[in-house]
Amino acid sequence: MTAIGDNDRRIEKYRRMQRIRQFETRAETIHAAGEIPGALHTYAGMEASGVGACMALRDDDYMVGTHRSHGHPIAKGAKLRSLMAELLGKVTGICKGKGGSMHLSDFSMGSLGETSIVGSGGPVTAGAALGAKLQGLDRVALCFFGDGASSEGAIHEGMNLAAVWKLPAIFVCENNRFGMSTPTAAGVAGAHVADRAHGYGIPGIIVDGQDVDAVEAAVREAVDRARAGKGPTLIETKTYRYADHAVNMGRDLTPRGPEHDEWLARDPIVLYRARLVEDGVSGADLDAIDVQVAEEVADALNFARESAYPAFEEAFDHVFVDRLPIPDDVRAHA
Amino acid sequence: MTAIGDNDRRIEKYRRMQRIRQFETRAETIHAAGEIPGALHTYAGMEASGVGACMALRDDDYMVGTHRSHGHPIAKGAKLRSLMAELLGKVTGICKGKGGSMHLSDFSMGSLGETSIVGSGGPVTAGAALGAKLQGLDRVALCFFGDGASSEGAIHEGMNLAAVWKLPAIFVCENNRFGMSTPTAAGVAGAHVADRAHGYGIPGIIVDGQDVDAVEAAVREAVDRARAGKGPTLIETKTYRYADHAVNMGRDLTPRGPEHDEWLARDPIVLYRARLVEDGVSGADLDAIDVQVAEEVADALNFARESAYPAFEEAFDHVFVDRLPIPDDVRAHA
Amino acid sequence: MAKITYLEAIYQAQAEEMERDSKVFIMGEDIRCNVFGTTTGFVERFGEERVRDTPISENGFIGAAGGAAMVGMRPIVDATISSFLFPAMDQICSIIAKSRYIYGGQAQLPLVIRSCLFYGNSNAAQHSDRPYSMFMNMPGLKIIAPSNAHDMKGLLKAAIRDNDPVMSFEDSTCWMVKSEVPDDLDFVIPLGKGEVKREGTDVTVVAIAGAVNIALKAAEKLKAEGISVEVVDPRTLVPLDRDIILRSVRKTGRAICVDPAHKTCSAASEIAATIAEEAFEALRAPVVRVTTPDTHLPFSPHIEKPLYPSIERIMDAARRLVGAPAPQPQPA
Amino acid sequence: MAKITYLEAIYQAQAEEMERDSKVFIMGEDIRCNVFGTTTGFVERFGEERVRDTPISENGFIGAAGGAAMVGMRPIVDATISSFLFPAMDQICSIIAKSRYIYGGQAQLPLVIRSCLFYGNSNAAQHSDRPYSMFMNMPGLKIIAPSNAHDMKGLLKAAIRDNDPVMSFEDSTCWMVKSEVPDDLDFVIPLGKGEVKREGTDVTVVAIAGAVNIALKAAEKLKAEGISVEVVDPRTLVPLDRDIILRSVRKTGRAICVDPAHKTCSAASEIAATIAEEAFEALRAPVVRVTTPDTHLPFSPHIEKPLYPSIERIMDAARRLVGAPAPQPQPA
Ligand SMILES: Cc1ncc(C[n+]2csc(CCOP(=O)(O)OP(=O)(O)O)c2C)c(N)n1
Ligand SMILES: Cc1ncc(C[n+]2csc(CCOP(=O)(O)OP(=O)(O)O)c2C)c(N)n1
Ligand SMILES: [Mg+2]
Ligand SMILES: [Mg+2]
Repeated sequence: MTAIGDNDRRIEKYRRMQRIRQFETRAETIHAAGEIPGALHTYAGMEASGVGACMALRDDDYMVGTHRSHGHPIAKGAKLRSLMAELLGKVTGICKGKGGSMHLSDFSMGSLGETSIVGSGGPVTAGAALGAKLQGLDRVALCFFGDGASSEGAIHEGMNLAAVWKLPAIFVCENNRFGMSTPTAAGVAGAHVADRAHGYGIPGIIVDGQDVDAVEAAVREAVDRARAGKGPTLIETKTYRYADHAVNMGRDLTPRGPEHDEWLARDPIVLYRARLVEDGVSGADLDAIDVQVAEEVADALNFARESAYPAFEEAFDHVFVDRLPIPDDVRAHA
Repeated sequence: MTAIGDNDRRIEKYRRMQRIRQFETRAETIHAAGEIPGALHTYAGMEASGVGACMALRDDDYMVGTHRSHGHPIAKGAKLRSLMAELLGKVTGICKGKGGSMHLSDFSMGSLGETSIVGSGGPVTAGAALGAKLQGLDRVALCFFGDGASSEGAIHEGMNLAAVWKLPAIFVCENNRFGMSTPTAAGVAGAHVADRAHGYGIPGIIVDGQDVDAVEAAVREAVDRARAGKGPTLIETKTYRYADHAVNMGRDLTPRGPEHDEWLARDPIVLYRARLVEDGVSGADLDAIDVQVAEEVADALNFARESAYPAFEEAFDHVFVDRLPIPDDVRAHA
Repeated sequence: MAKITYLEAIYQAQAEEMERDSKVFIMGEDIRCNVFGTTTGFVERFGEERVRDTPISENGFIGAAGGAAMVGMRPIVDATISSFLFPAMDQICSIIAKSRYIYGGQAQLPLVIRSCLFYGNSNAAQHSDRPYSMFMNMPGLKIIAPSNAHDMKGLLKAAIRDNDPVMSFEDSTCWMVKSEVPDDLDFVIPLGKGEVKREGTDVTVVAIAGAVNIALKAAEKLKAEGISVEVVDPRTLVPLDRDIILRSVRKTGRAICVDPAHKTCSAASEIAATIAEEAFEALRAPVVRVTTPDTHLPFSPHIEKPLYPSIERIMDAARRLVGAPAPQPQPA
Repeated sequence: MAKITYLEAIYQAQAEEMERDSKVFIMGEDIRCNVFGTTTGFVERFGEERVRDTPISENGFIGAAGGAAMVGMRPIVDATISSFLFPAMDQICSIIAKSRYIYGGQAQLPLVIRSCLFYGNSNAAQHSDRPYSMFMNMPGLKIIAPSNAHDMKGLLKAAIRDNDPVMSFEDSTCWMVKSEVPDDLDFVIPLGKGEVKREGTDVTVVAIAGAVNIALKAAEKLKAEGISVEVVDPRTLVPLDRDIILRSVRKTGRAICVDPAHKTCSAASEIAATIAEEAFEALRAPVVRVTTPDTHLPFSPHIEKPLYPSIERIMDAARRLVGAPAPQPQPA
C-alpha cells in the first residue's frame, strides 16, 4: 500500500493515534486508582481504525460511535480537556459529567453521540445522512460499530435504510475479533461482516485496520462515493483490542488465542512510526510529538482534577429543553 | 423444470392450492357482506409458494407465518372448519375466536403462529429449530416472511442466529412485489432478498414462486440440508398477490405496473393444472377435486355459521395458564 | 372556525407546519398513498424528498428521525399503529429519550412520533395496543393524547414546533368525529395544559384520549339522575397537568380515572396515585379507575367490545362514589 | 439452611432446575464465561448445548426462547442488564406475552427472562433502566422482583417451573447481600405471594426490590423515634399480591410506596392507586410515593446517588404521615 496524503496530514494521523494511546493509558491508571467511576472500555490497538476513518472526513461531517468511546472523538480532532473531565464526572466534562466513559461525544466535532447500546448508532447515522441530504449539505455521516454489533437488528435496519435511500453514509465495522468474551465467529454468521454489503447492493470493503493510511484510503473512497450521491458503503477494519473488554475488572474475559502476539507485533502506532521514518520523517520530530501529547494529557488531567463536580440541579437539566423542577423531598437530602 | 414426486403428492399439491383459492374466494365474499370482522389479507396468486414449501415438510416439522395467514395452514394440511370458524370469530375457531384472519394458526399442523407483526416470525423460527435440535428431534422449522418484512431487524437477527448455530431452519421470503403500497425495491435494498444469504454464509436460492414443483424442490433441498445439520437456507419465492394488500378496503393501494397482466397469466393453479394434464392426469379427475374442495369450503362455512360465539369468560382465558378473574364492574355490563 | 374531523385536524396540522417550516418533513410506511387520510396531496405539494415512504423498519426509521433531528431537521414520523412502536422501542428509549441528557445538552431532538390507538375493531391483540403509559415511565419524552379535532390540531402543531421529542397517540375511535377548529395558522395548544371539558360539582372524571367522549356522554346521562360530573381532559400526558386535576378533585371530593389502556401501571393509575398523594384531604370517597382489564384484546367483537371503558361503567362508578342507588334493572 | 448471596441464589436456582429438568437450558451474551457469577461451572456441568453464548441480538435470542418454549423446551434467558430489554421489546410484547392468547391456548410459553436492575454505580442513563412497570402494563407476563437471596432463590425456581413466561428483575444493589436459604431442592416461593418483612402498626411501607432493604433500615431507625413501621414486600409484581398490601394498610391506615424506578406510571403508582381505590376507608393520611424522580440517571456519582429512594426520604415521609416533627437539623 502506498502512503497517501502530504506530510502534515500524516503527522496529524500519528499525533492523533498517540493522543488516543496516551490519553487512555493515563485513564486506565487513574481508573485503577478509583479516580474514574464506572466501566472503562479502552481503544488501545484500534487507533488506526478510528484515526484513518476520521481523517477521511471533513470537520463538518458527522460521526456516531459506541461504548468504546475514547478513540473516536480524539480521532475526529476533539480536545482532551473536556474528555478527561468527563471521565472524572466533572461539570466541565464534554457531557457535563452526565455521560462518562461510554459517551465521550463532542458534538462540536460532528459527533452525534457515542452510544452504549450496542448497534443503536445504525439508525441515527442513516438519519443524519438523510438530514444532510434534505438540507442540501454535502456532508456525510459515518457509523462506527463493532463486529458483535453487526448481529443487532438496528445495524441491519440502518444499512438497509441508507442503501434504499442512497444516503451519504459510511458504515465502519471495527472488527476487533471479540464482543466481550465472544469470538466474532461465535456471534456473527458469515466469513466477513463486509459480506453483508452484497445483500444491500452496496460495496463491502475489507481493510487492514492496523494500517492508518489504508483505512483512510478506503474510507475516503466511500466518502467520495457518498458525497457523489451514490449511496453508502460498508467497510470492515480488521483490528484488535489489546485490553480486556473493559479494563481493571479483576479477570480477563477474552479468550486469547496464539494470534494475540501477532497482533501485538502489528501495533498501529509502531507500524506507522516506522513507515514515517522510512519515508524520511525524523525520529526526533516524532519524539517531540510524543512529548507534546504527553503534555496535553497531563494538562487535561490537571484541568479535570481542578474542575468542580456538577451541582445537583444538573441532574434535572437536559431531560427536556426546560430544566425540570426538583422535588422537595429529593432536594432535602441531596 | 422436470416435475417431481409421484402422482398422489402432485394431486395433493393441486388440491391444497385449490383449497386456499376457494376458501379465500368465499371468505372475501362474506367479508364484503360484513360477516367477517377486521381486515382480510388474501393469499390469492401465492398458492404455489405456500403449498410448495409446506409439501417439502413433514407433518411434525414446524412453521411460522404472517398476517397473510390463510394460505400457510391450508398448505400445511389444516382442515377448513376451524379456520373458517375463526374468521367468523366463533368459539369453534382454531384460536377460539381470539385471533381472527391474521392468525389462522393450527398448532396441530406444526404451526407456531401466524404473527401479524411484520418480521416477528424470524426469531421464533430460530428458536423452534433450536428447540428441535436440543431435544434431538430431526425436525426443521420454516419461516414464511414477506419481501417487506426483510427490512425488519427481527428477520436479520433470526437468520444470523440460525446461521451461527447451524440450526435446522428454512427462511422462505415470499416476494410478492409489494409491502402494502410499497414496491419491493422502494423498501428493500439489493437486487434480491436472497442475496442477503451471502452475508450469513448460507445458501440463498431464488425460485419461481408460481411453480409449485419448483418451490417444493428448492425447499426440499434446504430441508435436507437442515436435517443433515448443515444449517439454514434462505429461499426467495418470486410471486405475486392478486388482490390489494387487504380486500374490501374501498380503494386499491397497490401501484400496479404493466407486469400485472403477465402475473395474472401465470396463475399457479392454472399452470399446475396444465402440467398435470400434460403429464396424463385427467381433467375430469381434477374437476372432481375442484368440486370436492367446493364442498369442503361450503361445509366449513356451514360449520362456522352454526357455531356459537365465545362466552365472555373466553376473553379472560389464556392470558396465563390459569384463567383470570373477571372484574365485577366489567362483568356487570358484558 | 370550521368543523373538521380528527383525521383532518392531523392533516391540517401537518400541512400547515410543513408549509411554515421547510425543516419539517414526514416519513412512515406507505405514507405517500395516504392510507388514513392524513397526508392528502402531500407528495404533490411537498415533494418526494419531504414525504418519504419508509422500509418496514420501525427501529430504523424512527431512529433515523432522531439522527435527522440532531442535524437540524424537524421530522414527523408516522408509525401508523401504536403496536408497531415495540420494534422501535430501543431507538425511542435509548436514543431519542436520552441523547439530550447523556450528552449534557449537546443534542437537539425536535421530532414527533405519531401513532394511533387502534382498538375496538377486531384487530386482535397484536394490533390493539395502547402503550402510552410505558413511555410515560421513560423520562425525556413528551406525550400528547388528544380527544377531539380541536385539541388534536392545536397540540400536534405545538408538538411539531416543540424542541423536545413528542409522541402523539391518536385515538382511532375519534378519527371521524368533528369539532370546531380555529382557522388561525398559529393556533396551538401549549403542551402540558389540560382542560375542563365539562363543569360539575359531585364527581371528577379524569379521562384519557377517546375515553373523554365516553365520559362526556356518561356525564350527560348522570345529570338526569341528579349527579353533576366534572370532566377533566389532561390532553397531554407528559408533562401532565396535575394542577387542573387536583383543582377539580379538591372541588368535587371524588375522582374516577378513565383510561382505554390496561389497568395496571396505566395513566389512570398515575392520576389516581397523584390524587391520593396530593388531594387526599379533599377526598370523600375512594379513587376509582375505569380501564380495560389486564387481558389481551380478542378478535371476536362480541367479547372485545365489553372490555373497554363504557358509559355504563362510568355511570356505575359515579353512582357508587356519590352513594346513589343503581337504577332498577329493566325487565328483559 | 445456608447463608448465601443473591447472586449465589440465582446460580443455585438455575443449577438445581437444570439438574432436575433436562428441558431447562440457558442462553445469553457471554454466559459461558460467567460474568456475574450466576453460571459458575455450567458449561462443564451441563455442556455447551444447554449453556449457550448468544450473538448480541436481544430481539433474536429472546424471541428464540419463545420459539424453543413453544416446541417443548423451558428456556432461561439472561439478558444481563434491563436496559437491553428495549431492543427485544417486540418479541417480548408481541410474541411472548400474546401468543398463548391469540392462538386460543394452543401455544405454551414456559420461559424465564432474567435481567438486572443496574443502577447506582455510574453506568449512565443507557445502562440504568428499571423498566418493570412497562412490562406490568402488558398482560401475559409474570414478573418477579426479589429483594434478598432467600426470595430470589425460591421465586426463580418457581419461575423456571412455571408454565407462563416470567420476567425476573434482579436488583444489583442486592447482589452481594447474604441471607439464609433453605437447602431443600424443592424450596419454591409461589408467584403472587408477598411477604410482610417487618410488622408494625403506624405506617405501611410497600417496597419494591432493593428498596425493601432500605425500607427495613428506615423502619429500624424510625422505631427509635417511636414510629412503628410495617414493611411489605410484594416480591412478585405480576400477579401482584394486592391482599397483603391492603390488609396491612387497613391495619396501619397509612401507606408509603417505595420504588427505585421513575415515579410516573411506576409500580409505586400502581400500588398507591390500588390502595386509594380499595383501602380508602382505612386511610388516615395521603398515600405517598418515594421513588426516583422522572429524570435520567447521570454518570457523575455525586449527582446520581441522591436520586434514589433513601433511608432519609422514607423517614421523612413516615414522619410526615404520622404527624411527627422532623428532627432538629444538627449544627454543621
Ligand atoms: C444492546 C446491548 N446489548 C448488550 C450490551 C453489553 N455489551 C456492551 S459492549 C458488548 C460487546 C460489543 O462487541 P462489539 O460490538 O464487537 O464491540 P467491541 O466492544 O468489541 O468494541 C456487549 C455485549 C450492550 N451494551 N447493549
Ligand atoms: C412491525 C409492523 N409494521 C407494520 C405493519 C403494517 N403492515 C402489515 S402488512 C404490511 C406489509 C408487509 O409486506 P410484506 O412483508 O411484503 O408482506 P405481504 O403483505 O406482501 O405478504 C405492513 C407494513 C405491521 N403489521 N407490523
Ligand atoms: Mg468487537
Ligand atoms: Mg410483500
